[in-house]
Amino acid sequence: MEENLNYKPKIGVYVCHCGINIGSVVDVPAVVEFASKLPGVAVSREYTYMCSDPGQNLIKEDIKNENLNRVIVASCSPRMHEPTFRKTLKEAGLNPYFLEMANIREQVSWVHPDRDEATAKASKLIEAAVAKALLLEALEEKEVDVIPSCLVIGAGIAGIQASLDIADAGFKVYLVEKTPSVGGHMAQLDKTFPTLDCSACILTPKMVDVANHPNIELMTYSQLEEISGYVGNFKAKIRKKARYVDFHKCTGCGVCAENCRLAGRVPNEFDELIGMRGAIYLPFPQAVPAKYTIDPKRCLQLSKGKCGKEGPACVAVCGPGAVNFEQEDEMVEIEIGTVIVASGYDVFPMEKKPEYGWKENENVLTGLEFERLVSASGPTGGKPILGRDKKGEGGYEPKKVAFIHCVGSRDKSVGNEYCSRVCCMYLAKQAHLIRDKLPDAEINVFYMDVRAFGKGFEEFYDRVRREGVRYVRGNPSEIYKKSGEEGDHTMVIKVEDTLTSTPLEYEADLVVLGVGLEPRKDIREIIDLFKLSQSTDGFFLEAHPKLRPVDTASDGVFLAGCCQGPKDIPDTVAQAKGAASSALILMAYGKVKVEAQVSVVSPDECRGCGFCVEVCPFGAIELVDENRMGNIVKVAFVNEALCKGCGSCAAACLSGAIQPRSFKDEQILPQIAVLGVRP
Amino acid sequence: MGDYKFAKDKLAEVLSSLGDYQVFAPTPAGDVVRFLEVKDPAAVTLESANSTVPPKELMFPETETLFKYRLGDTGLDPSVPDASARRLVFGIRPCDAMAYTIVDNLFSWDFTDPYYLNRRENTTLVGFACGDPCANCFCPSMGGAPASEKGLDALMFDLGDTFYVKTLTDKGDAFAKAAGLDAAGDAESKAAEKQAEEALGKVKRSIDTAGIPEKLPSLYDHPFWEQFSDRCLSCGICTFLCPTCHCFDIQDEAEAFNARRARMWDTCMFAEYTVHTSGHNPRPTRKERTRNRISHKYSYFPEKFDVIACVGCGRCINNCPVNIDLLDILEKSKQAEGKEAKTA
Amino acid sequence: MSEEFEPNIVAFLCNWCSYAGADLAGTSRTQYLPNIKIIRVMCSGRVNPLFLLNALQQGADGVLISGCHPGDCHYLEGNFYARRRFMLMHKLLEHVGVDPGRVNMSWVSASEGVKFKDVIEEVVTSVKEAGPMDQFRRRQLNW
Amino acid sequence: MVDLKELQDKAKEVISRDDVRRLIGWQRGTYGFESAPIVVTDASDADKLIFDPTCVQNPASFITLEEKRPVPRGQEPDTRKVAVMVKGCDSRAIVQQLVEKAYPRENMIVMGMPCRGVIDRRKAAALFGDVTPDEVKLDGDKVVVSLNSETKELARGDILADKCMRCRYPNPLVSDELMTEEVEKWGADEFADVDEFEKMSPADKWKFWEEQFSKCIRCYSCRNVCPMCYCVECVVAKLKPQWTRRSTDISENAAYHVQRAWHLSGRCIECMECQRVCPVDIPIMTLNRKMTRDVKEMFDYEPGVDVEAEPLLACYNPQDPEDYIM
Repeated sequence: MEENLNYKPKIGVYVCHCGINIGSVVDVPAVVEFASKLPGVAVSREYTYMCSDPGQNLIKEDIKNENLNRVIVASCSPRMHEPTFRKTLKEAGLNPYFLEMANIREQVSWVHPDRDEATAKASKLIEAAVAKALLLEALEEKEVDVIPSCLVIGAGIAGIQASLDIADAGFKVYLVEKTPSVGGHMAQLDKTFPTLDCSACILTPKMVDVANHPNIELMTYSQLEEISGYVGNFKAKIRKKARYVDFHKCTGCGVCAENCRLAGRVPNEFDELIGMRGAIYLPFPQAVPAKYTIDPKRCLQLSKGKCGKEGPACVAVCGPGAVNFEQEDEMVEIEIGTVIVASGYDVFPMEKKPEYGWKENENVLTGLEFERLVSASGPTGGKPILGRDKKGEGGYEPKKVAFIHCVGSRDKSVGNEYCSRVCCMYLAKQAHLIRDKLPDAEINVFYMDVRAFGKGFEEFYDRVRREGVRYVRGNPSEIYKKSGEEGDHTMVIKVEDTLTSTPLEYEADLVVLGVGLEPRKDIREIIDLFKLSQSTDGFFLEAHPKLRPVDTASDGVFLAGCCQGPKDIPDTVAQAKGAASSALILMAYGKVKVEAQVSVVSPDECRGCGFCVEVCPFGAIELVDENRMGNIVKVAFVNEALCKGCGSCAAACLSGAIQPRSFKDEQILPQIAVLGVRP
Repeated sequence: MGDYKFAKDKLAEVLSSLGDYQVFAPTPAGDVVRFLEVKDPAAVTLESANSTVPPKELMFPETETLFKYRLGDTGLDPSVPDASARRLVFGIRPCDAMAYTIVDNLFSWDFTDPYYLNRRENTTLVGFACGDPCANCFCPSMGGAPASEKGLDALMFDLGDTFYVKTLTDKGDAFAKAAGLDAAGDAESKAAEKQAEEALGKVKRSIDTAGIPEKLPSLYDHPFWEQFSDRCLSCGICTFLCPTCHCFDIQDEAEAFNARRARMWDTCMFAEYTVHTSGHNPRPTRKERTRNRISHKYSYFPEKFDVIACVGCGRCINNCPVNIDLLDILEKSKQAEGKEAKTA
Repeated sequence: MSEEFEPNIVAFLCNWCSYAGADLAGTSRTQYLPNIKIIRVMCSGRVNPLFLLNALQQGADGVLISGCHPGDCHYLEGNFYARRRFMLMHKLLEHVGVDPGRVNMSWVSASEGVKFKDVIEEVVTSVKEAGPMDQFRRRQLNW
Repeated sequence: MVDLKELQDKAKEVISRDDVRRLIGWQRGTYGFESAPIVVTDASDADKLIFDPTCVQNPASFITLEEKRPVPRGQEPDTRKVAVMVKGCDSRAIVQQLVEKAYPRENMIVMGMPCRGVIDRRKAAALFGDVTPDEVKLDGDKVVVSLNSETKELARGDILADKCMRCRYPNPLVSDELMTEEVEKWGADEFADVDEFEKMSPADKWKFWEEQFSKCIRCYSCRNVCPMCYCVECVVAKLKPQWTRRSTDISENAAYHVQRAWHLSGRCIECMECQRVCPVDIPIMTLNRKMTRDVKEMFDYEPGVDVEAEPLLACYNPQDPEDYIM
């Protein structure tokens, strides 16, 4: 501030020829001459390339020799070279924010061919720049420390990978997972395309690593409830839900589950509800941590307050006495510098597509249900057996299997215009698995297009086709039971073959739906916590679709995995590593620059109405007490680390008490005054 | 100095005959009456009791340019806008004419103000006596009268179908000559005196100002101001519409790099009026401002120029939207218990 | 007027979309009329509607505010606030007799260099039709 | 009809409370058809309070007009409550002031005055001239004016303010206690006046406003009386930067009035005080009413009716209209 109050402005104006880009249209010497006469202008020069080293040195020399305190560069767009010339000023010992640029290339020489018009406009723009420069202020570029720890939300493969990378780099990680075990959707999968390696085999080691890593604090069955602060300095509140099992006493032996009165009577979420568990349970054998959890909604003791005559069997049988019905949720507060959101996806809810009869028809499965069906750790031990009774006995093997593409993807009627990117390949893989397990089965795949774009995808698709899997182009309009008769599981699939455009009917006793990926139903929770925004498909919006794919509009918060959009495992891992490195950059450097052109409040003029607080998209403004000559009044206060300098607050403020630096009313009005005057 | 008259229906003629004057007369502008330059004599009205905005604006405009200059240049062009035009104010009420004589003190005091004084010099004032004063008039208490001649060059009376004009100065005679008025006789002057007599009787309100100028300073911190200032809007109505209020602000106004220095009405009722550069305001609340307005008119001004800066036109009372009544304040000030005098 | 009236228009462009759009018009050598003079702000949400009024007072014949398309704001919401403000200011100025053609607003993204040109053409035409703006023009210096 | 005695006793009781600092109401004016606002700080003054159709001023204005005096070191600021009597229209100002966090609700004691209309001093002057009535009261559908021992009956529309004829909120929207029983709502507002005005061409509109704005002497009474205008420093008074110049000419006057109307868009609660106080009769509400109508139409928003509402220009709806946007 003082800097520009204490002495008279001495302005240097530098007009760039930009080779011939400007010079060939604008009469540069005339402009230089014009500028030299403007009030406050001490030096006015031209040069072929201001951005070149000699050009910049010209400015530096003048700053030193002529004691310039304002610099105007009339050249290309400030979006191009503002940083360059800011640096120039800085190197010459002048505050970089004493720079103002006049865009006489993009806005003049490149768009106005007439020499006189172009020259006149260039002069005007420079005059306006001078008018503003007279009121420029020195700004301070602040840095805040970054707390060297990261909060990772979601322990699917994305969250796991990001956590491991950060932890391996030597930084603290808090990995928060909603469900009782890490692993996410990948843990549910049987094999992975196109390489067919077993999902569990490659994932489980990583799951164990996150649990044991000294730098990772794993919080399963936990949920983020509050987040405040800003890049480098977040505060988070996490709710550790009560497991009703003492985490440290539980050995994971599983006797409790065997003896649970509801053993095998509670549908298991991990098995997509086609498998069963008890009220006290481990979601799946390889679950990490291998600690049991009581489902409070189903447990008789917790929901009904009574479990059999002799009381809860689990308590009785648990050697270490880990079961504890008195346990309560625990709130944990942590401080972190960075956040990675890896909250994952939901599969398309079949309720939205009743015509495929998934609800009423046990022979119609979603892709994920099928994964559990054929998974070695699944309810059938990996055998594709349908129609087993409650005890899990009996059943039959399907003879005709149908796979259907694009269920809930590329489908405006259900509001999902996007392609889910994984269905084509997982269906091909699943078709292969069936062929593998049931060599004689008839397999038909119904598709719109097959998008085999990834490494080894096309080859795999080709291989599956050669294995005797028939691909029929067309997506079924309807699926229904052939006859109501007991024991007849045959279904009829009505479809139009769009290659021959003939209506056809296929039979199948197992239909697998290639359900697409959707944003999680609870995505709102995270949006509200972080003020993240969504792209039109409902997934999280990245800061830039090309150049900042893992960043968000909130500094220090990064995205990984399917919460940002459908991805297969390699892409997810890649993005997780990207997010990890973005977070690491902040933590490794240990400091982060905060925007210098932020809003500033003059408390004496503020009436405390809070309009600015309401419009600030970053929650950077709050009302605080101010002692005004002994009276306590509320006035706005800007958290400079959160402010991005958009200036919406200034336009909302009735008295102009809050102003964005470098774009204050008093700096813009002079520009208007100059540009308003008709030439 | 002579007696003249002209028929009422000749008003337009008379006005148009004043070709070598720049003539100003009460004219309805929208729904308020104001002294405007006469473009169409038919538009002039002598019906209204008095103009909403006092004719002080003819000598001391709301806004006037002092000089022009260019930013960056050192030399400036001190061209004072020409005020030499020969002007005539037609139908000014005696109170407003008397107001000029009061304000003259200020503008010819330590510094003689060419802008104001030139205009005064070159202006002829043709007054118009009040037939029936309005509810809040109290000119007699201020040493005026519905037919006071103070400060006037001529005074008109409305005698039904004719106007009787009594000239009081050479300027007045010059006007009579220019307007080609007929001579009037005793009948008219008698009628005029009678009317003046009656009008005086019709004035409803009054105040005995004796002792007030001396007492006000002793009420400097007195709470009685608050019963008025608590409802004051701190707006400029009372002062801007007052024929004797003369405060002004001076501001520089620039367009790109061309600028002028201008002076415009200002008022001690505005909060920002006394704000120092430091941000300190010696008159932080409406109490101090209300006190200042009254004290200035009734104490500080007379202390300096030996005349109260009020003519009893009643405008401040008529137009105050929260019914702050000058006379009420003065009466209350008399009753209030004063402490030993302080000065502003 | 003897020679054709060339309106003077002040434009307020947000840094991230519209100003970038103008830059694109430049880099792709899309010629447009020079009547427009651009003031860069970080967000259309920064533009105080009183800027318009001030521009008209300073002698501008028309104004243009341009920002990111709704939903694309670099600062998430700025252009939504701007939209409300300028819908109202537009109506208010119209009510005091300012030709509606003088007050213009547009959404121009960083990729819409051509749209930017079209907007300029349109604005210049509508302001030309409205004629010189003398209603609010400051006159203090003309005597 | 209010029982004055009751009202004054109630006021006495309120102002006598230890936690009450001042009480704002109306008292008999010294002349004309308008009462004078009064700020009662001492129970003995409570007898001056009145309520009748001359009580036109909006007491809510005087809440925000009161300056916070500097508090001498060592002393505590006086944070006791302020009691204020409000008509229906006045109460909307309280609501809006609360929306804009002017003060905490608990600092206020709102005494509700259901109201059936107040006098328009200009209409009265046109009818009766420059006089002071003995009494003005509402009797059914008539306004009864007693003037030097004669009484005259008038239709309400002939002498009541226009705002009263279209009043939709005769009963206070916020109050701690109603001083009389609620009255029946009679008015409706179709904004016919706005529609009518909009029929004019831009040129004619400007011709109209040019004349009106030229009259303005910039006394700022319209701003100062407005219960919504209580910025510490108003933009029109600002010098750094100077938005509006102090010079009075059509350019600055017009700018002032547009700024004023703009700053009140979505905030004006239509007490019409601005127009009432104008010494040169500028129809200021013609601007405010336009804003009020458009705000209602475009954003389905009405200021000063809901304490919980977000300020109009501090919120948005993704579906907001944008018809003129290219």
